[in-house]
Amino acid sequence: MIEGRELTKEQIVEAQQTLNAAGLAVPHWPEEYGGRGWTDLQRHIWLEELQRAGVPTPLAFNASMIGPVIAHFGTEEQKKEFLPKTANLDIWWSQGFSEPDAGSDLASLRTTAVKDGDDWVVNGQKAWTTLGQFGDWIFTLVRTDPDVKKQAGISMLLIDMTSPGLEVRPVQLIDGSYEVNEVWFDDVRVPADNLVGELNGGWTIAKFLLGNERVGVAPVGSTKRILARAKDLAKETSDGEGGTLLDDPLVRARIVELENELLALELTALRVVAHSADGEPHPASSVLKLKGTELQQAVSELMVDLAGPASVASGAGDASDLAEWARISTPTYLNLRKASIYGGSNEIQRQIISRTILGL
Amino acid sequence: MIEGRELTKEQIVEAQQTLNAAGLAVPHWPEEYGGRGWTDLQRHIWLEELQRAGVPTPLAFNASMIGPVIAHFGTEEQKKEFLPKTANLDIWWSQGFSEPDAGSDLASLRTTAVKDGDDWVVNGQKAWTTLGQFGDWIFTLVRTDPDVKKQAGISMLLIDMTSPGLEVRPVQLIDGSYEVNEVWFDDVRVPADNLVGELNGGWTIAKFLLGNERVGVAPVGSTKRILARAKDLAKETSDGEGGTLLDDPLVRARIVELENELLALELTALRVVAHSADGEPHPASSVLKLKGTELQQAVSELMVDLAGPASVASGAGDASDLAEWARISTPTYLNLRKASIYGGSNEIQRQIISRTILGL
Amino acid sequence: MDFTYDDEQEALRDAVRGLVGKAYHDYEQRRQAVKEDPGFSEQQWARLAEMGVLGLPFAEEDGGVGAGPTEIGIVCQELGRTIAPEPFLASVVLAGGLVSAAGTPEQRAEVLGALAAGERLLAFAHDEPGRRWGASAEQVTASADGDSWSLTGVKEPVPHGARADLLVVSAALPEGGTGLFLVQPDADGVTREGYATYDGGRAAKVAFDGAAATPLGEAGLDVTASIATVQDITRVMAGNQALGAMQTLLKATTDYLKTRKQFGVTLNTFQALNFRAADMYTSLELTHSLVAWATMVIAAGDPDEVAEAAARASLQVSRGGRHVGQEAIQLHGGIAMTAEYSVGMFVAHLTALDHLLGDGNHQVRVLSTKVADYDALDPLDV
Amino acid sequence: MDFTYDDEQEALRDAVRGLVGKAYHDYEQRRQAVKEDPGFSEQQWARLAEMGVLGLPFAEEDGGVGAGPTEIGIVCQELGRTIAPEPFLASVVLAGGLVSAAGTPEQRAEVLGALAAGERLLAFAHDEPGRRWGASAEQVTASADGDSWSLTGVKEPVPHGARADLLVVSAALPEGGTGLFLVQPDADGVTREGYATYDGGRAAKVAFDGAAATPLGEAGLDVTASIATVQDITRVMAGNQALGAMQTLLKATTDYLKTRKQFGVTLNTFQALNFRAADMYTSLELTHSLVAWATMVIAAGDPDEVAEAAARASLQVSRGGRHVGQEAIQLHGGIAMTAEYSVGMFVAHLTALDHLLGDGNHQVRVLSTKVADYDALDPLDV
Repeated sequence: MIEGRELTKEQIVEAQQTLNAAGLAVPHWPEEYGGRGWTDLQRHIWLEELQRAGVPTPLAFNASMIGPVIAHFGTEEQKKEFLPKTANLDIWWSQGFSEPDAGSDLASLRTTAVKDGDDWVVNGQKAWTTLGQFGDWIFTLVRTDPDVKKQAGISMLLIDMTSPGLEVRPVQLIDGSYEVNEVWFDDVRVPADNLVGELNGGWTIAKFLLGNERVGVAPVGSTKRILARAKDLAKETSDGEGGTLLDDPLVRARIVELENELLALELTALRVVAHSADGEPHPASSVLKLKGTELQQAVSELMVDLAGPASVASGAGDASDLAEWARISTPTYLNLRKASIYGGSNEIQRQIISRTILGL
Repeated sequence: MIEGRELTKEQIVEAQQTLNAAGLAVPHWPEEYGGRGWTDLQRHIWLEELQRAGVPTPLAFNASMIGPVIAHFGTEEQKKEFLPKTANLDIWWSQGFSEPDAGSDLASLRTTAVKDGDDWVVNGQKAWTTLGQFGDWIFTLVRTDPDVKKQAGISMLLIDMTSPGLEVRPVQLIDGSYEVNEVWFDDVRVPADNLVGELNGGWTIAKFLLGNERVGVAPVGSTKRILARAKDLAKETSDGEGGTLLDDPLVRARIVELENELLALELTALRVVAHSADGEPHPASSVLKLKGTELQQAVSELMVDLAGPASVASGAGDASDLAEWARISTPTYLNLRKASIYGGSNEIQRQIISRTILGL
Repeated sequence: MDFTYDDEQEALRDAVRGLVGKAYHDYEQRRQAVKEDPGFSEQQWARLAEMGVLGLPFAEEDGGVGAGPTEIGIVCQELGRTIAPEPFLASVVLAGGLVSAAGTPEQRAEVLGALAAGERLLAFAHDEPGRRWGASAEQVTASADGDSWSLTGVKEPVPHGARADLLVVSAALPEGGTGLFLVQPDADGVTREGYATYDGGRAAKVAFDGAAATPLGEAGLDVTASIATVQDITRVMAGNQALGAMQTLLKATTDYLKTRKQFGVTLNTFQALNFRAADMYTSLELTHSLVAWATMVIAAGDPDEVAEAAARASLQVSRGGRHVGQEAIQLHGGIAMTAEYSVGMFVAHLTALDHLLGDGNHQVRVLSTKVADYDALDPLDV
Repeated sequence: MDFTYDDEQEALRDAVRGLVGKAYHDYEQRRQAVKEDPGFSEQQWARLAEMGVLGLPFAEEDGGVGAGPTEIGIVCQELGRTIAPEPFLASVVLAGGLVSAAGTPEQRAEVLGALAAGERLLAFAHDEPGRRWGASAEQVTASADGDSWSLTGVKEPVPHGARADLLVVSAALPEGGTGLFLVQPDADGVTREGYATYDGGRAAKVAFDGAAATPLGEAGLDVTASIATVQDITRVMAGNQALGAMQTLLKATTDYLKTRKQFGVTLNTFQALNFRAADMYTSLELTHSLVAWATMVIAAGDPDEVAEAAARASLQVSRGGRHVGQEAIQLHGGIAMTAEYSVGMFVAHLTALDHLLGDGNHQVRVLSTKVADYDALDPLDV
């Protein structure tokens, strides 16, 4: 993502397969499934280094989410069938959790799976499925028992996205991009073998998965890289009065404050991952998500302000005389407003902190 | 309060009596009671001008709180007895509303008044009585009917603070000052004539009074004066590198932002008072309290930072070589933390905005 | 200082609100309107002309209505409430304002009359690649050959530059200073590349290669000060437009909080969200006050006072607009990230207005240069 | 980078916590201790000496323990948790640190031995009226008559200057630069006026009028750099002390929210308050990380790295401390405004620490001068 351009599916696959060939796509997985059994700390540093170098990190849906879930909850057959392809991104996984009326309140999901012979028949709609347009399979939370307390009737199914009755509809975002999708299920038949873990045990799996997601969710490395680039750009950009933007004490001060907060966050990430026990994320990992996304957004806002009048020219093509970084600055800023919403909104993180850590 | 020094009781009385002699202590009161019938807007501008000139404004307990209440709800006898002395600060009024367990939740007050012959017998404790140590009389909310919904059983009594059984205990604040008090009532006898308005109608009066309090509660004029003074001081204070503190672009930027917010607040106050109907404050007056106290606090924080190393020397006497403004800067900053708590905390103001204005 | 509208002003507001609301009350209408070039509805532009809106700021002898800044502000607020894409700000307030300020009587009558009638769209070609906000030109230069003038250099981004029927162009003068010129976009030596901006607006790169140009007003005159004042007026009007958009954002947010359910209850059950909406209201009210005041200063003040008021209003609009916009998205959640829903595009538009003529940080720099020169601010003085 | 304490460090922490907690667990004890001069408990000072705490930072040959910065940080955190008034930071870390850095072996052994034993309280007389934070002296000047030195000028505020048994004084040298001197407070030409500071601490104006002074270390040597480094270490230790105070403030606030009732329910029923407590926690964790890191940098880094780490930690402590302190008062409400309750005084103490050696804004200025000289920050490099 050097230069902030979006990567193609092919580039992401190529990067992960290159890493996987070197045994470095899923180093935190158990060794028997292609991993190296790395600790969270080792993996954290590794991911940070990849981000700083601008190398696409392994697809989170595969490496951080469904892979560890299958390794932990899956049957032997599921492990054999899915884990190698998951590590190598031969299967691109999508996440089927949120629904239009089940966002922060995930447990109120309404997509149903009803047993019919050896199959589950799935009906409903998932929302906010990131990069679902590239997906081969989708790990999906479905309601398998409508008669119990809402968390208690949920299961996880692995669903082939080429199944009849499954439709993916891309949703355009405010920056014009297409990266989230609606996924519709209309009598989609799923073999019973594709149930993960216990029937009606999906909520436990979801919590396991979301906990893993929160570790290392703070995009410190990439934000640092972008902030360093902002500084370079400020140094190169004329202030129209004979100096550069970086000569401006207010720009400097803004960068100093951001750098310092990022440093504090990076050190906090190291503290948190060093203390997270296996499978149980340090509760302070919510701080990483909360502050990490705030800083990511703040740096993107800085970029827009540095771009100045050129920042409006988002639709200009190669003929433009305005710098490309300036032209993409605002779409990036707008796109990143999602960071504090997706993956457990920052309000949910505050809730976790106040309840779990502070006991309020 | 030029220089931020506290005024003595005598100075406050003298100032108000001087204004009253000129017919300008209570110009918003009806003409028959010594006022001029000024609109809120006229009075607002007048108060702002007094603040800018550093003239002590008429005591709010008298001029803005109990005076209008007696004029509106009082008997003819009460008006004759109290209003002239209230305008002239011959009586110094205190406010007996809050209690240790009835702060933001004022209606849960527990001080009782029980009828005994022609008297009320009052028992209980009031808290946070500002300048109660100077008080001659105290207007007091008491519970006169314990058996009804909590707002419905409250009345207002006027109580002579020299009554037997009434005790005032000053409470030291974190800046070392004494400006709030506990007021204890131990079988204090109050003549029945001192009931204001209807029996058990005290909550209506309290709302009327607190509504008046909110108009013009934003201390814009005095904050502007202090900010202008901060600028003068920054201009006079060496930065230790051959310039002054006001040469620092970060100090300038901080002042620019504060000045702009203050200007926006001042203009908002003009908009609000111009639109407030008689006795019914514009709901946006909560914005004045909220933002006004935030800015008051922010300017006091600026003063501490300008004072720098000298700011710790709060206890130094006249022998000190450090500037007096610098030595009092931190006590003032600490004292003003109260501004967002007293008089309806800023959380209460947010509640009013979200409920009353936004309908949330 | 009177913050209330008189009867005529209220009538104007209602009329514009009616017209704009009809066209864009449903956000999908706005979305469709900006999909294809020119990025707005020509029909709606004609209706605005018909209503007399496009001639509002100009003198009657120039074919206008001679209305004051309060009236222009009302129009901008109403356009902002639906983020109507018609280029009133760029074409009438800014480009038209320059012709009004610097043109000869003949030029004013000819150009502004056609603009007011909706027959001729103007654009101001001023920004230059690699330069920041300001009133002067540098990279586009003007040269004279006798009475004939020509321009060379690149302007970008030029708001609505590809659609414009006539370009008002700033250029560095041979003797120094900045002049203004009228350029026919189909003249030899003019090339335009138009594109969409992220808020559904349009801009263009406009290159001049010895293109024939007519001096606006007296030939060779440095009009940097006039440009600056018209930019200041435009800043305040952009603030009015932003104010309208912010009002809609707060309304959309509170409506959403009242109706959207999570955890079995509507979102306004959650105090933390309500309090943040209250803070949005505070930002909105403060912004309202400064914008209304600055609008009045345009009527009463000298250019220095207008410049200061514009900077102050812009600073508050920038701070308040970002706060209200960012919170509007956050309090909505995912839905506000989608292009189908209005809120994201309102925030995009606020961002565009913020960076049109200098964002809040720019205004802090401007105001910082003078902060040591006065004691306390007094809004009643201006 | 290892953020965990080893067994010995944990034992130290528990021992100090036990001693300090016994003395000041109840806030009223602290309040009583600071009421009368010298503003702390001499008995508690003696106990700290007995435990070996006062000699922790100094070399064994100087009568100390030779402990590292992590250990000193632990002590400061524990003192901060009860805002214990004993002048460990001012006397041991700062004044003692200067003697350790600049003194001759004889001076070190004599002065630090007595300091570690609790027999001699040191104070560093450095700040000068009208000057900002820095490492140099200007208004107090040193002059030499043969081998005899004398000082003239005013130092204020001098933390614990009235109680001190021996003064370490910075002074402008005849040949330029800043030197350090030991001065007996009862020497001719020394006058002291002590007073309380708003956080219950003590400071003094100390005036020198040709007072006899002994050069610390080599006579006439410019030791500005040594002063700067000891100040940097003190900044980090002040950060540790602030961190301890912030932890107590958050704890007091969450306890209060859980128990205080309003409107018939405990305050933690109100989501808006809980979320603000969550934000306090975030500030606290970020502060913890930077302070712990800067403490490690002292052990590993060169003076430039220590200076940068100290500035970064101070910046975060300033921002985080104000946030946590102001919110602690606000979430408590009126009770926190009273002198009888602990929270206000903790905030006062954080404010004093913040302005002891340069607040956050000062550190931004310092860091701004170098921000163009590197690419991205890397904490692993130091």
